[in-house]
Amino acid sequence: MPIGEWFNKQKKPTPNNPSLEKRAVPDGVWEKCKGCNEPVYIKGLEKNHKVCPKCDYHFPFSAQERVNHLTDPGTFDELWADLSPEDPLHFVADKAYIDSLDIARDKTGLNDAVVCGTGQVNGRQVAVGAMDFGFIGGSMGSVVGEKITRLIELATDDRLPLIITSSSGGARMQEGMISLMQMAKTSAAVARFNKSGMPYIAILANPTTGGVTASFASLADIIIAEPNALIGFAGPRVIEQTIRQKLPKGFQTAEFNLSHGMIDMIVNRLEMKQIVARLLDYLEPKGVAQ
Amino acid sequence: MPIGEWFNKQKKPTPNNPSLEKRAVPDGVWEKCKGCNEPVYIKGLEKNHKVCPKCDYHFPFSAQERVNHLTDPGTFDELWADLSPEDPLHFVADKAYIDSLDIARDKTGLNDAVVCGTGQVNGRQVAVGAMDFGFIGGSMGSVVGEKITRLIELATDDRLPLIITSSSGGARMQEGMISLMQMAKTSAAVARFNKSGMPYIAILANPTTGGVTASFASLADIIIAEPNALIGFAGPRVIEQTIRQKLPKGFQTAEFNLSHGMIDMIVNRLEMKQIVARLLDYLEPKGVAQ
Amino acid sequence: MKRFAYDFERPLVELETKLDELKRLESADKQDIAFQIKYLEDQIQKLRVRTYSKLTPWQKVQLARHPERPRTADYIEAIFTDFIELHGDRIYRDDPAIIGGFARLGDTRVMVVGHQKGRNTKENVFRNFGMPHPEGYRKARRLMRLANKFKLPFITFVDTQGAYPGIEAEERGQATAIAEDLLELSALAVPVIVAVIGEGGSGGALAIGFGDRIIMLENSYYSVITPEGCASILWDGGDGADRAAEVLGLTADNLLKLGIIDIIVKEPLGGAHHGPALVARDLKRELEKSLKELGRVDLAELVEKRYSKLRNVGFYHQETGLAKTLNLNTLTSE
Amino acid sequence: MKRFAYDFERPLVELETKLDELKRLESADKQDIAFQIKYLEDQIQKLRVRTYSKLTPWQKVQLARHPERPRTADYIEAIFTDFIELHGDRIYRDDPAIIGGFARLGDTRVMVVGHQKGRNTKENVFRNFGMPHPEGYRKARRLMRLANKFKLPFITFVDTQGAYPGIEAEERGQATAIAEDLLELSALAVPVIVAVIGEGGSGGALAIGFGDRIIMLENSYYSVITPEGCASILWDGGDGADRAAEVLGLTADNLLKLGIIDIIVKEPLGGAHHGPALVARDLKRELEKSLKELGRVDLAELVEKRYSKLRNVGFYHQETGLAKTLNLNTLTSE
Ligand SMILES: [Zn+2]
Ligand SMILES: [Zn+2]
Repeated sequence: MPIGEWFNKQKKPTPNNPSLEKRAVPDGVWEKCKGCNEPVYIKGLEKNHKVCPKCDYHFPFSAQERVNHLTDPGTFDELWADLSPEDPLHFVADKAYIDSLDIARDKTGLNDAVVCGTGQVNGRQVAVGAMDFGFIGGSMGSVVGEKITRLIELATDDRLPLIITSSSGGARMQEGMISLMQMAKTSAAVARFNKSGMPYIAILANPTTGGVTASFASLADIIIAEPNALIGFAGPRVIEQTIRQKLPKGFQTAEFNLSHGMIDMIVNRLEMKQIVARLLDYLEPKGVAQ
Repeated sequence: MPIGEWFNKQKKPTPNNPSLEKRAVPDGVWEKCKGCNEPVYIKGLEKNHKVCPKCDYHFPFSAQERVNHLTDPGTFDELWADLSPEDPLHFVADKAYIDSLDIARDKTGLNDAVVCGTGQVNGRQVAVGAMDFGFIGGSMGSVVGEKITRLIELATDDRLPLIITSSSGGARMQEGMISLMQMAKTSAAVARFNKSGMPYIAILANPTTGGVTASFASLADIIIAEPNALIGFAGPRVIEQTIRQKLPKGFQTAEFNLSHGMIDMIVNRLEMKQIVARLLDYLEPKGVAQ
Repeated sequence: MKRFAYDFERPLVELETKLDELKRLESADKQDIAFQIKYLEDQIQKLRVRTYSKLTPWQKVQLARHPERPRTADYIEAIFTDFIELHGDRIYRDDPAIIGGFARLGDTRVMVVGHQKGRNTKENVFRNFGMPHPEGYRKARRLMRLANKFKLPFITFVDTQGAYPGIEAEERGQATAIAEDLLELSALAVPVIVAVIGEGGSGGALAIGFGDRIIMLENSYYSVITPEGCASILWDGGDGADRAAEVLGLTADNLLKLGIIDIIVKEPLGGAHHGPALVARDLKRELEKSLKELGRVDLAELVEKRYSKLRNVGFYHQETGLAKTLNLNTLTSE
Repeated sequence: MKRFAYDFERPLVELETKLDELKRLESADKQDIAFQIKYLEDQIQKLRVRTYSKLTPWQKVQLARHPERPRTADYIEAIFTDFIELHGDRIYRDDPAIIGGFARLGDTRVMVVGHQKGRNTKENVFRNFGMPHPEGYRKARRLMRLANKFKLPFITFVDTQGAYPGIEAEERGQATAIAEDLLELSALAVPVIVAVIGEGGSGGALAIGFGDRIIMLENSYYSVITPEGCASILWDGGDGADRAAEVLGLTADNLLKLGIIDIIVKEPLGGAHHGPALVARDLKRELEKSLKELGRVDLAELVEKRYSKLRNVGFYHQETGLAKTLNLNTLTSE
């Protein structure tokens, strides 16, 4: 009984108010599902943790939604929320980096692409971080690297289990090499964390690619992915351009990564907290055979 | 300049007395080379460390020849030569195990398929072992497992570099599960040796397969193979029977293993001692930056 | 539906089929039928005992391979709770021929790993008949390291004819992968308990097949080489596997005598598939007992003891001057 | 034979060709020819200075990729003695895009690892243009561990456009392989010195591209993304690589100012291929100097210092109440 099958047995959530489903209504009340192309009632979607009740498609979750979803209500304490990016390269292309930052800030209400803090999972204290793809494609610059590193260090020092949900296009181009070095910085923090004997669970959400997959996100004890999430190093477009051929169907999906041995399991968002809690039960260093 | 190329540049040994080469002479003076199908003058062959002067084919080396070849003259002290096999299963098939042992003893002058001891390589003290394919196909039973384990333990305790040349068809069927367990036993000894920080160099000679490849022979810091040596887990015949097709040319050769990442280098027997000595220079734990 | 039967089981199956027919027969003479049934049942019981109580090694090998024999996943389901399967070697592929994950044995959290055969042809193709590729052994090693890191006892189920002997398996380093498992397993600083539940074929079994306790089901086998492999070397052909099974000493009985294994769990007459729940219950009891005993030992000491145990496996003698030293430790100690 | 030249080098090459022709000319008026040669040589010298002394970032990127530029193997040959190449990841394949092995720098025994490009088309196909697959990064990790075990300083040569973006590379875990190198390299308890000799492309370079000292050749580049990749995102097309090179701040100069790298080694006018021996000599001097400095530091302290160095890379500010804390460490310290 692979865990996947076990979940398949679980009840599928039924749509809220199914009779209303196909009615045409103003924008903002319904949203078209990218999985089944059907309109989905937004309030119902919210209640269902943004998982399509018809086809299980996982709508994007913001970082705040993720930490709320994973932690017990009222237990999440955000840390370093006021850490904000600089513009070390004075980067200007079609758009200035500082303008991109302003737009992203307005759009997400965040200062950068990650939310970090502590909270409880079924009563157990953990260090938890979540990336926000809405903030410049969840890219990792100085602030993301710094906050992830601080979170790992906090987990190391306070001996807390570490849980990080990734969703990122990779390193943030606009901070140049400073961004690239965040890969080494966060990985180095994981190397130190590993010595603490505490567990690290990575959750990979759609999409996780580039410098995030190639650093802390792939270095966990247990790696979970959401169904259908795109996970890989190079982006599909880059690969297609390089090899000059179409990519096979299902390439770089969570399922692809599972069969190629890169992740431990695929877990539906509706079951995510439960499986994380069960895993933590196993991973707490209580010592052998009480 | 891969090391292989470097060696190619070295002078090829020229045949001794080339004018005599094709003369028909009585058995025992000439031997037909399996590499080039030409007759080779045996005395010349001996002087050339049993490497065909025409085609570089490596004739089988006995265990004693190997340790003599690797160590400085007069420095090899054999250990546990009197360790002899029992017949725990009272194994009788077409031939009784005890008879096979007698034949092997008479043929090789050894009590079992490995020679172990200490010696010097260019003046450096090492623990050295060599398997003898002539003794029941170099198979690993209790005595081989025990002597290899003792050698590894000696290297651990006395902080000696460890050098083992393998040539074996695998575990010795005639001792049943006791043979199989020698794989675990020798591997466990390597696990402990590894903590000593001393180097282990494995040399794989033709053929090294089965339980020897799948235990201590593959667990070295540096793995060297002789040219063209057959190296693998399953024997070619077993694989052909399983997959019901002919094996590709060059399958399981040393060259195949090199390109598939399983060994560090292929070294001609004539250069073996020199390269081992050079490697030992690097692997002695002297500490950083003099 | 025709039941699967080996040659030596045929007479028994024929009687059982007759009995089934008899029971379905609608006859006037109910008393006569009842008598015949009773008679047949007695006969069957006697024949069953005669068929299964003195199995030859080869017959045991056959039972060990029986298509209905419970597999690793069945025992995991029956013995443990809260199993969470983990996947992948983080290198190349998730090998379905080896499964593993977290599980609870009573209150004790453990890591379970085992060879996994299929229950039918389709599953067997997927599981490669329980014959792992290097990635399976590398997955096992990853789980060993996880177990070690989180101090979870490591429990394995052995059920393979051997590591897969194929071109790709060789290309990807079958030998290296197995050797690295042996090294890793020997040094795990947690209790290691092995249950041989079906086939224990060669290095491919040993890679996850030794530890602080080795338990064998009565009709499983553990061997340096498959009987067929041995026969093809000794008698140059596929025949003679029965004789090979004899000389290889691969039965649980024999291996207990040799000191290679520690515990035998009985099976119902006819094999584990005649009473899977019973076998699972007894196996669970033995696992719990071993776990309890090993749980008392300091972890460093555990590793030392495992090494001594391995260290002592071997039959040889040494003539030093006039004295003759015999190592027969595996027969006497343990 | 026509010399390879980038657009910006063409005028210079044309003059040089003219000079060559002139020199070959058999003329009656030797004095006139000599005068013309002298004149042309002056012109060439002036133009060379003008062409190469104020290179744009994009021109530097082009020089970094110059087909005649010395590669890792060339520097290994020129700088070290007694190189013994080691092969393989012990898992899947020996990746020719990364080479490595033991070598001596003066009297010091070290481990050297680097990306390896080919010198011609055939070699480049074999070396995959210096773009590694996961097995290359896994080979590098094996060599890191060997270096750590035997306490050999770890010296790397960075010269790749990036990790290969292909189907098989993704299948075999390109991201995981790189991540594991980053983790391993960060914790190596030996001195780690990096020399960026050509292209430092993204994560594929970083996997063996950070340490206690980072040295860059003057015309090498080190970038979060290739200029072409950046351009295709920013301006939706392959064009604009020159502008991208500008905004990415990928030159040695700039990275020294940012505190990302530590040392710049000068190149002759026109690039390293105009004087490989000279560049090798200077690079060797810097490697020896770094090694000497790092050799004095206790190994545990070395790892701590490396971590602090990484730890400080980042530009951000934090508003706590009224105070504003700026992290600009990489600009000021180091
Ligand atoms: Zn849908
Ligand atoms: Zn020859």
